[in-house]
Amino acid sequence: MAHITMREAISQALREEMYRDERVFIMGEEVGVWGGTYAVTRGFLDEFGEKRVRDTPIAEGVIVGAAIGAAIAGLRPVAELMTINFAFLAMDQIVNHAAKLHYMFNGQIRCPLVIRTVGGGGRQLAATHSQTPDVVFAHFPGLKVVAPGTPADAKGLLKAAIRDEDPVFFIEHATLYQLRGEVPDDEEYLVPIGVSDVKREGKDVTIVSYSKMLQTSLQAAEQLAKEGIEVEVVDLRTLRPLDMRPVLESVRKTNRLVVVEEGWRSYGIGAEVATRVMEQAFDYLDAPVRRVAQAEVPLPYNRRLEQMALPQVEDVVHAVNDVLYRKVSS
Amino acid sequence: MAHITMREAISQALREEMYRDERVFIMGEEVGVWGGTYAVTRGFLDEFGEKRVRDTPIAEGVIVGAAIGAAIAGLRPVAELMTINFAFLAMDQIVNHAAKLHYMFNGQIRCPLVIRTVGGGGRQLAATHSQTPDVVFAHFPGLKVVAPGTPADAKGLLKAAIRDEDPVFFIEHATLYQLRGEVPDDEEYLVPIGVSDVKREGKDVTIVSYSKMLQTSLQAAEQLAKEGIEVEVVDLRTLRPLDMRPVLESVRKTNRLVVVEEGWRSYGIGAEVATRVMEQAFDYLDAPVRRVAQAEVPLPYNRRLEQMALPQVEDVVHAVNDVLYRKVSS
Amino acid sequence: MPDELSREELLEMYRQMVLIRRLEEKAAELYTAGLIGGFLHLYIGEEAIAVGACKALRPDDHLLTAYRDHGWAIARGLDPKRVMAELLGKATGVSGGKGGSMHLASAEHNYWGGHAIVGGHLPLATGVGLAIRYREEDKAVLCVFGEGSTNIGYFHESLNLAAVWKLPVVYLVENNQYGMGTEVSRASSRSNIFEKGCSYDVASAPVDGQDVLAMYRAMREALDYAREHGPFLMEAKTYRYSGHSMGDPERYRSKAEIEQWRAHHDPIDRLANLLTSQALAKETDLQKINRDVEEEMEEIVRFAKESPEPEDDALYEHVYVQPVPVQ
Amino acid sequence: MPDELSREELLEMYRQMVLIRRLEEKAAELYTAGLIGGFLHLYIGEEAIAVGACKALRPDDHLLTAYRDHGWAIARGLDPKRVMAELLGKATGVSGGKGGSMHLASAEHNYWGGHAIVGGHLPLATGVGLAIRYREEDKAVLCVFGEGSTNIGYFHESLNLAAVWKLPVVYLVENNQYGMGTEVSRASSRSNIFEKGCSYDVASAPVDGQDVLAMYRAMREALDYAREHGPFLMEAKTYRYSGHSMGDPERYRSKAEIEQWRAHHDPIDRLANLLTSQALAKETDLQKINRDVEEEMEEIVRFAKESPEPEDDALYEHVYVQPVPVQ
Ligand SMILES: Cc1ncc(C[n+]2csc(CCOP(=O)(O)OP(=O)(O)O)c2C)c(N)n1
Ligand SMILES: Cc1ncc(C[n+]2csc(CCOP(=O)(O)OP(=O)(O)O)c2C)c(N)n1
Ligand SMILES: [Mg+2]
Ligand SMILES: [Mg+2]
Repeated sequence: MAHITMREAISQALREEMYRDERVFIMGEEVGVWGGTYAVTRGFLDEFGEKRVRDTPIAEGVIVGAAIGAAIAGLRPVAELMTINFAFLAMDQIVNHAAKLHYMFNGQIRCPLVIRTVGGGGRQLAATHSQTPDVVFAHFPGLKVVAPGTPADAKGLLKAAIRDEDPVFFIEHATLYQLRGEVPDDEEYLVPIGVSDVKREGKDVTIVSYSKMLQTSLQAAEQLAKEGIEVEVVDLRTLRPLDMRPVLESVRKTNRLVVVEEGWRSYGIGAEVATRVMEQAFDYLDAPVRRVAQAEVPLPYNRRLEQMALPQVEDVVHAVNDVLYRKVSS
Repeated sequence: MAHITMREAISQALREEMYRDERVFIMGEEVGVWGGTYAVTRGFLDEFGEKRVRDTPIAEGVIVGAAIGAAIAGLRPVAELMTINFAFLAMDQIVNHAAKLHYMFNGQIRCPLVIRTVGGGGRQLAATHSQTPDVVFAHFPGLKVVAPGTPADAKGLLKAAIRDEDPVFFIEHATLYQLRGEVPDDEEYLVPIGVSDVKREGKDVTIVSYSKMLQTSLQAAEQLAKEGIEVEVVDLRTLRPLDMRPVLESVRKTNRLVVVEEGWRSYGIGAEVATRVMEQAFDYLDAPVRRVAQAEVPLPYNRRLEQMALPQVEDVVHAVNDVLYRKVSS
Repeated sequence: MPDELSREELLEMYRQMVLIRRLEEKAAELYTAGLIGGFLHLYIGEEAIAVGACKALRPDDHLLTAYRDHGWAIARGLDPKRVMAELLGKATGVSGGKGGSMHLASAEHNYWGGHAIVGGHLPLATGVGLAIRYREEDKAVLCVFGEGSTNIGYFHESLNLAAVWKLPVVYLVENNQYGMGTEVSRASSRSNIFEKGCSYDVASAPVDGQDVLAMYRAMREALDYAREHGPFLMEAKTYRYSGHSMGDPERYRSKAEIEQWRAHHDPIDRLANLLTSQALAKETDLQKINRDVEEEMEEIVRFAKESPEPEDDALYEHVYVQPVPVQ
Repeated sequence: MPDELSREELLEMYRQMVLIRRLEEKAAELYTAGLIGGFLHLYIGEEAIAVGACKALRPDDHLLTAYRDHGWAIARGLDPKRVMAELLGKATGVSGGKGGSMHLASAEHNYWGGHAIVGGHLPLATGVGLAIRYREEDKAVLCVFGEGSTNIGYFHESLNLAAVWKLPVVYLVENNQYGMGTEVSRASSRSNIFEKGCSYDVASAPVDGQDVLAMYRAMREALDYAREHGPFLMEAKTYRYSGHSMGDPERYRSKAEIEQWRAHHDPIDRLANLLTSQALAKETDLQKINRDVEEEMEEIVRFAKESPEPEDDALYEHVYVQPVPVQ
């Protein structure tokens, strides 16, 4: 175990997998000479050379498409899209190609490909550069969509993603890179894709969340604990396929659910989680599910407005009080 | 009133608006000489000339982008994307540009633009050409997303969309063009965007649906009526902004809800509708909401498999029986 | 004797072109009879391109094409019975009945499909080229698409990347002069598509796509060039006799134009003339081939018709290679 | 006297370049002090391009640029106080504090932004050109972007469409030799970007982007050409002195390279030399301008700092022009 940042954990995962498997390589904008916009691949070019650390033109379509092609031909590309906002320029490659080739050709084609990208708001990058549209990618069968919320998960899930035979869309959060946590040094440390995880136990309310909002939720839980409320926090980690077991178990215990996501509320992650809980644990709910999510506006540049739009710890606390029918003077 | 097809209704809307407003023009692949892949603009080139009926190269990005630019400069473009599957090639223009420019520039830029496109499966076009990813577009604030299920609505909504000051993503269904219905001749016949509509009254169960699945739901309701079950069918018509009022009113009356959509279940339209009902009418539900949706696979070419994957009338009937806790031998 | 091709090889190329044409004529019939669904894009008139190019392709080279792919599948050596079975959506089809006409493929032939998103497979082919360089293999990729597909961003991004990284990809444009109904000059700033190589400093050349030997020679050179230097852009001038897909109202061109091509530029006639005029084959030799193909066609259709539909379970197979632990 | 520009006009161009530079130096300070957030892409070193080009642009022409837009906003005539206020996210900012540095715009100047998606505004500019032709107006569009943005599909799709429809758009490439940290030849198959016009049969030319007069002349001609004939691709050779954005570690280039450009190719020095060498201005005239700008800068910063933040309600304004009837 080492106490390292999310950035270091992701770096470590990439480095270990590149040493383990000659077929693994990285391609994307500024991954080489620059060292990665978020410094994740700093030093990699020197360590692995130009063949395996490939700076590309700014051309998201062919970045993803060429990575798919290389995967078809037997390599293990890790394609980096500088931010998830630019993934829309590669959307056709991601959803019409990566997600479908294996099925459409009856298993003849495989795309063992990881698309690493960076989402989230909160850095005053304005409307086009601050999105959290994770749900949009999670809608497509054929893709696996992963979004870790801790350094250990980031490492274990990224390693699992690189070893996975299917295309994995791997979403990091722009404001979590500095987050520290205990991370196993073990080179065989893997976190399975498609398994949700209880990050904090509690008996009064269940919070379901992932990525950055997992941290926000844990902070809210901490705060609520001081008031005697024991919150259970479930981390989805994988958005597709979605593992509801720990969520359902938790709700059967707590009977109350808050879903916290950074993206827009309508047609978001929370809606699916809430609906599945209703479908599968209807009689256990003692209060309507509450969603905490982003205000439905393109994010503004101005810091105060941006923070107003993004879910905050207090919003989570408020929602928990709501599902507990607690009246709290604020 | 005239008894015409959906195709004719849409044609009529376009034609009327082009006569009404010189700024309205059509651009897209095969809209001119060919007359529209779905024959919607047949005869338009002769009628309006090359300036207003513009065949484009196959280049979805610039089709949408140039339409946005023309809208910024004061025109009223109707850009056609041959199918919604190709909208992914213009995704960045749709969600990062059309949906955001007005907000990001504080109201200085307007994009009064309609993107007409065609969705849906059921024609054996296989995985990349059969999608119903409407929810993906509905997730973005700044866009309006409309998907009519009757000829009259198609006409009235398309005319409203063309007159709207905001970007409207208008989704037609590939297998509804032959559907006939009564359509007002009135050139001022408009159906407001953002208003859901009760298409059939009933007291036992509420079905919420839209587009092609509205028709499937109405057929199911017809069938159930013979067994004495009165189904109320609410047509969303607009997916963003979503008008829940008629849905909530209906559920408060029937206490049971089935949501029927053609797209994939996970992170679909049904999840949002179900969650809002839970949020706003929790105590009225006597049974968990049931979703009827597409099997979570890329659609296969083989006809039988494809039909297995798509929601059928029997699936809706089955779901209604479920929420009524009716045991029916099948 | 043209080039180093033997009489047998030339006759085999003739046979392939005839087989492709017959197979497609039969497919059109089966489509009209309702046995084939979806889209069906016929290649009739363009057969020399696939047959000439595939003759130049080595077995371990890679191939990716657009949806107009029947000819390519046959020329690449896929079993015509399984191609026809795919058109009928059968379990024995090359893609198990899941892909249909637009999505033929065969991993064992390094034929990575049949793709229906215009231009979508250009980045894929570019990536296969990258894998070749990565592993330092002596291989090339052939990537085939229509002239209408050269106006989409993927063309630009792919040619640029292939040029910068010197990837061994031959981008072959089948310029049949229309993209659906849009005549090339109405959609493309250059009607001679090979000229589009210049922005990328990519070597390029036109070739007569109705001449199977010219096609073969040009492709052999282009593939060698690609293996050694990097990308090559080739434009085959050609024409499709049928509509874009079944049911095309064809308002965009005249019957006379089609007739003119059929009468004067037919690739099968052309090779037949060459063979007979150079005394490589007698009229009767060719007639024999035609008859053999007709017979083979019967077997092909029978196989396809009699093959079973996919099982219900097939619906859920191959969404993922690796199922997830829970759910 | 160069061209038909008067002494006053030349001095005004000098003043604008100085103002742009001072404003950006100040912005960098305010960024470091935490008053500006997000990204801040400085234009220092490239000022001659915007000032020369905007001098050639008519008031009713249209302008769209990338995110490196401060210089363009100033040169286009936007109020520098409101530009600075935007950088500080204030309600008085040109985009009400919602856009920030990358999203300056002014409808009254036909300046349609400041766009942060690489290449994303090329289709938009193409569409504005379409509107001009549609209304048969005697106008042109200037669309500005970096050399790194010419590798993305939008470049291809836009130039092709503009060529086919003969749209009056000048596509101006600011070739500052790096896209973030990637040197042009590592990402682009042609390092002389103007050569990329050839695939589209689009007229093109390079210009010295450090020479404000050359820039002005070339742009005037290009705009006239565009109005009359159709698209033009211009490449301005230039260099940015600062990092790509604030906080760039700049591992991709040497200090010496930057120094060389600063010392020998500075656009402000160059115009100053011309003015003094041709006796159009004395050293003291220029010093006076510099001082005036410094003074103006104080007022600009004061205005921006003292301006109010947007109201809370602004968060929900302008999502739609037309609110929907219900909900
Ligand atoms: C991205 C995308 N846009 C549009 C279509 C619809 N479409 C299918 S084929 C075609 C014409 C293609 O023409 P060309 O590339 O010349 O090939 P050809 O059919 O002539 O062989 C179009 C517009 C599509 N499949 N994909
Ligand atoms: C589609 C997209 N991909 C990536 C980025 C990230 N990015 C912002 S600026 C930039 C470099 C652009 O270089 P160039 O076009 O040369 O402009 P310059 O900054 O040099 O003026 C990149 C990669 C982006 N904003 N949009
Ligand atoms: Mg063609
Ligand atoms: Mg640059």
